[in-house]
Amino acid sequence: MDFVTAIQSNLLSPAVLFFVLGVFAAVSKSDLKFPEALYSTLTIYLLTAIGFKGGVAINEAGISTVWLPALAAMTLGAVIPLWAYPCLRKLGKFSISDAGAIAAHYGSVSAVTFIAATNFLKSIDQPYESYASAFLAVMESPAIIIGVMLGKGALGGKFSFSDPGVRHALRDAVLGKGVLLLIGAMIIGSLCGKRGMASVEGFFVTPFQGVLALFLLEMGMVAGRRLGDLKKVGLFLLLFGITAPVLHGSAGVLLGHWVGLSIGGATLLGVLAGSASYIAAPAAVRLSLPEANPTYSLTAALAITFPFNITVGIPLFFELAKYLNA
Amino acid sequence: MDFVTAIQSNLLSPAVLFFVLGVFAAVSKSDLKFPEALYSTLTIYLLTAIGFKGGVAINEAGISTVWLPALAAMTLGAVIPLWAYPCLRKLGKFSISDAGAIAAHYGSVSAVTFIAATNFLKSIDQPYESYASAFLAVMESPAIIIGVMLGKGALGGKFSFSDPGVRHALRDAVLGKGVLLLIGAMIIGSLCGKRGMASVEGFFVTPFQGVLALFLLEMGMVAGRRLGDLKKVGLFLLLFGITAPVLHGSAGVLLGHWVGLSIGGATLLGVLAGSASYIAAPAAVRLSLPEANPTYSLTAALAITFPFNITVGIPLFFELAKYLNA
Amino acid sequence: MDFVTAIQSNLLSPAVLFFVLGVFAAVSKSDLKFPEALYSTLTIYLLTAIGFKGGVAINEAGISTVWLPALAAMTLGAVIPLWAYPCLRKLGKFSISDAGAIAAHYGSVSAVTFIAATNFLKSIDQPYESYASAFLAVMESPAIIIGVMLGKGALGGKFSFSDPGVRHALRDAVLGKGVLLLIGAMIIGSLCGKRGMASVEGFFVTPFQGVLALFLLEMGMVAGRRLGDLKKVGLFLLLFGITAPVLHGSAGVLLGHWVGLSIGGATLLGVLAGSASYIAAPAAVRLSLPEANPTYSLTAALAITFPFNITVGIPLFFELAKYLNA
Amino acid sequence: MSLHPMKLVTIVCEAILEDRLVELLREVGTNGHTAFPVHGSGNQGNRSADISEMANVQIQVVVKPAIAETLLNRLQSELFAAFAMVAYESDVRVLRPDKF
Amino acid sequence: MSLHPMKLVTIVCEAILEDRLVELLREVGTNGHTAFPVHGSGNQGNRSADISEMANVQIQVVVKPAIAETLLNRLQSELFAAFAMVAYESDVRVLRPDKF
Amino acid sequence: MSLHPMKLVTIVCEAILEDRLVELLREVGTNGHTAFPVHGSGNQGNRSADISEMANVQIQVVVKPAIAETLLNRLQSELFAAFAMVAYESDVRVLRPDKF
Ligand SMILES: Nc1ncnc2c1ncn2[C@@H]1O[C@H](COP(=O)(O)O)[C@@H](O)[C@H]1O
Ligand SMILES: Nc1ncnc2c1ncn2[C@@H]1O[C@H](COP(=O)(O)O)[C@@H](O)[C@H]1O
Ligand SMILES: Nc1ncnc2c1ncn2[C@@H]1O[C@H](COP(=O)(O)O)[C@@H](O)[C@H]1O
Ligand code: NA
Ligand code: NA
Ligand code: NA
Repeated sequence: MDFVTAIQSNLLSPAVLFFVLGVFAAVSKSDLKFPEALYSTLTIYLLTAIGFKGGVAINEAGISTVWLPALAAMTLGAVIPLWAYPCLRKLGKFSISDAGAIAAHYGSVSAVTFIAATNFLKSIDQPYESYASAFLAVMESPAIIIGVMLGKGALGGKFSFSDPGVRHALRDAVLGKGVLLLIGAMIIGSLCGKRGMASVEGFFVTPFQGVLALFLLEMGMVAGRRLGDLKKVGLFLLLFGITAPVLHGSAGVLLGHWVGLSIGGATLLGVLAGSASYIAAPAAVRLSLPEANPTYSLTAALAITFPFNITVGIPLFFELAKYLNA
Repeated sequence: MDFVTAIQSNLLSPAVLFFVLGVFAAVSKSDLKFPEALYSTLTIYLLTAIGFKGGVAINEAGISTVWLPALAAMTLGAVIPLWAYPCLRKLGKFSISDAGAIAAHYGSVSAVTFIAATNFLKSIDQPYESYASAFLAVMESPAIIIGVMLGKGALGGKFSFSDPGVRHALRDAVLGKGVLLLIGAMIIGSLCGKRGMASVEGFFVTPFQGVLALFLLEMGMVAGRRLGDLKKVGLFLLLFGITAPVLHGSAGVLLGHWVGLSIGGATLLGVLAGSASYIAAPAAVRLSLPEANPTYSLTAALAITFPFNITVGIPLFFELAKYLNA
Repeated sequence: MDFVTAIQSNLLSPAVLFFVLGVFAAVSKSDLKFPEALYSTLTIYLLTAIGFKGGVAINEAGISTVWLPALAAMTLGAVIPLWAYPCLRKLGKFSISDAGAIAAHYGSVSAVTFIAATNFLKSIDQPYESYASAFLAVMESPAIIIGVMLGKGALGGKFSFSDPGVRHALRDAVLGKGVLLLIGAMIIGSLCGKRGMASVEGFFVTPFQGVLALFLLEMGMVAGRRLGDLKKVGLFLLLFGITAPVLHGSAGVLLGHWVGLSIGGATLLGVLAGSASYIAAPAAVRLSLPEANPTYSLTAALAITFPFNITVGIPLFFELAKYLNA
Repeated sequence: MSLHPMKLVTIVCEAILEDRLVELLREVGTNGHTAFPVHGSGNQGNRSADISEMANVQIQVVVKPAIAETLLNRLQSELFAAFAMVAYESDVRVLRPDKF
Repeated sequence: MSLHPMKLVTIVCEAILEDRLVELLREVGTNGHTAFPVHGSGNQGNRSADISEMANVQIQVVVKPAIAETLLNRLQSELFAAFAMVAYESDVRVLRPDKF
Repeated sequence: MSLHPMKLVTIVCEAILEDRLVELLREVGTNGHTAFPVHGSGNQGNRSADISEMANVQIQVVVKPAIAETLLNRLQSELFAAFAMVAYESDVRVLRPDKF
């Protein structure tokens, strides 16, 4: 299967097509609207399910298999903001806090993009390390902490750990709902193992892919409503929103290949690195870097990088992983 | 199985019994209440699931099989308001806009009644054309457009396409959430086919009938709360609410038989013709014909015709279809 | 399997671990929050599912098998407030209305504790009378009525059935959402039987245990947020919140054994007797005994007795039932 | 355009009281009301609305001045003691005075 | 601190009107608005918000006095007759008068 | 019945600020508050509440006049610059002045 076929197979999945329908609904100003409670519920469900499944997989694989690639993933997440920040400052002319905020979003990860990638792999029968959601879990926080430190002026020496904004970011990066659900459910899954999975499979596994399709319908509307903001963010951020996932994602695939992940696993690490957070990061960053304009980071993450990854990024990283393995 | 057995088997289904429980909860003023977000969520789920399944069925059956009965269905939906309007004006003494509004509701269709009918057929192992939800999709809009045109005074020559109310109705009839979800999911289903269905079956098919039961519990409460409005709508509308489904439904069964549908398919076309819309039509009509009193159309559709169809109408149209086929 | 193993197996179930995660989320002040609509939805789902399954089981077992243990259960629920009230008055020094309110909560039952117990039994492959949810249904109301009568001063002769508060309690005890859903779904289940169950199994059974896990995550947060109120309720109520379930639960197990229930069934009757209501009772009691401080009963039921039963109580009653049967 | 003075009475209380309050409103002669799902805190502690038993409702009603007084008095005598609630009155102006 | 007088216009109407009202607000020159999901009752009966067709929305907007008048007049002439709604005006004070 | 004048302070802001605002309210000496889930629009654009990051909250608090002033001043100096928000004050009358 070459790149075109991969893209095609990805584009014709229910998940991606429902995303497109959502964008259409928003752009055509249909009165379709998901209640906010449904959005929260779907988020809670997806994070819990993916965390739990990952925990069960860790229980099966053993921590000795998981720790090295997980550490690599974590390091990658921490490094991305360190290079993205100067690039956003110098080339993008962003303020210190805006650059820190955007860097935090792009170093952190998007759970939904990750889930869409696992669906893609499943649909083409490509195996992957099922403990890969552990990478997702450990990549959420470090980038947020580092991005906020940069946005507070760490490079100019203005930064201090006693700053309430920084302490807030630390707290949120560890106790924010995204991280808490993922890590919490993962620990639960690894404690329960297969036996626990058997009892809750009918909820956390059976309907999972369909729920994702419904969620992507909503994400399509959310992204579609922000298309108007593309004008406000400027050409540089538009380019950044597409270049960053390609660069970060390729780095992720390479690193994954290097630490010995399978084609599927390296694809997933690429997808994680290439994705930008829109659940954990926005909440943590907003209160820690209030001077940063949330329109920049949210529009780039939601209206540019997310659609790019969902449609083109995932098959792209998969092809790269295949190529490296050949 | 004769009519009495059919009714009995229908009345003893979880769906209908939960509807009755809902009516009881409303009438007895229990504090049971569904959050509005749950009502919206269930609506979104049911429309998406039925659309998607229909699309997959169209993909299987081929458009060449579907187009003729779909066209027949659409025509029927467009014709119903044309006869209902004068009847409501002359016999019911309704104002121009009220008559147009009610005609729009009865020409359009109720997705939930349709779903309940498919459940009934499934429960008695009666096969039906599984692409029948395409009829549902194409019957929603035409009647709304024609009903609004009539309600704007089209027969008196007062009507014009540049009227903002009419343009609004056209928009809503095509982009309203009901139509958008149904048609959108149907296109997605027909693009994905069986392969896509396999991945989302655990969400769109497995729990479907149970979700319908829960939804009918809520619909029972919604209908029950409007029983008090029966006094306000007058005797004529009470009679209309029962006569119209019988007439329209019989016409639908006949037409279905005539264009070559199976017993199950003709039953479903009858159910669609006999049903009155309470999702697509109210929203579109309210803004397009603001002078029309929504109590009339909503009470008739929700508190009279819907319960009638759910309990008696469905088995009635089934018996008629069987009789025609014998 | 001895007591320690039973506790262990219970503590390592997804349901209990998610409860612990919820407590942690609340105590650590994470921003994780379930929308209220989700809480209501989960409640409605669990009550409906458990009622429906119970009804199907009654249909299978026949009313002649069910009536005796159900009557025993009901009697037990009515008797508990009669002894708890004087104990709360004399030893706890509570006001008449506070004592009545707390007694009503502890005589009534917690559906979620019951469901968690059935999950526990299922996970250790212990059979139980599947019509046991009938006990749940009949135990909700009597205690509420008697508790409110006591709280209105029945022992001092001040009580009268024409008191609006009492009439309200009677109404709520019979038509409150908890009772209505349970009894309603049970009647529906017993009318539909196996055939009806087949159609809705994918919704009411397949995902059930996973939904419970999610609900217990929320209940953990709800309980965790009330931990701060423990200071306000005083030492006596703390002790009562642990002693009462042990005493009532043991009485329930004994009674269950005595009327011929299996080990599993006796465990469930014990769990019901030992549990305290936090859905039916609070709503009914608040309007009927407005002078009673809801902090007392809600904190005791939610923050003490519920966690105790979920973790220790269930395996404890199971061991007792096993011991009696040996 | 001529605007007519009216009173706006605002009541925040436990959600469980909603039906009873609406009845009381009708008894004192109001023609309508608006209800908001809210949460909050007060003397009786946090009402976080995480479960429906801990939810609040705010009810607002535009009334003629005389009715506002009756309403507040009845709240004071019948409900203030036993339930978590606050109530206050303010001045508003409407276009259609006979509607209220 | 100096506070500047403004008008607060409150509109309660059928939720389906929300988009149209927000458009109207923009036409009369307001800079923002706040919308509340509400339910209630009035001359056109109960609006219990059990289904979205029966939900209400309350819209509040802080405006300069002149705009308040224009806004209420337009509501009166364009919407009062056909839709379930009430509207009223009251006095508020703000810190940043040029924001409104 | 005697009614006592109080101030009602209304704050509309990003929902994410809710906890921080409630803390601030406590610091300036208020005894309670009421919070509404809302959406809206303003100078910082549409806040449509489609995702929780874009939701608003309205907080209302009945306070003694002196506290209203302190509260508004602190909002002005600490929060107005960095967050999407509006705040205003109005007059209300209550029955139990010592409650606030
Ligand atoms: N000062 C206040 N300002 C605004 N709302 C309040 C105030 N005090 C109490 N409330 C609201 O009224 C409810 C009941 O108040 P309380 O009876 O003092 O507990 C609270 O949960 C709040 O929603
Ligand atoms: N007197 C009133 N006070 C407060 N809200 C009202 C009042 N009358 C009506 N409303 C609100 O306005 C909506 C429409 O009112 P109406 O047009 O009278 O049916 C109602 O559903 C209520 O939400
Ligand atoms: N003129 C106004 N009237 C009522 N609410 C407003 C107004 N302007 C802004 N708001 C509310 O305050 C929020 C923040 O406003 P802003 O800081 O101007 O973006 C908006 O999202 C609205 O909910
Ligand atoms: Na990333
Ligand atoms: Na029809
Ligand atoms: Na009990």
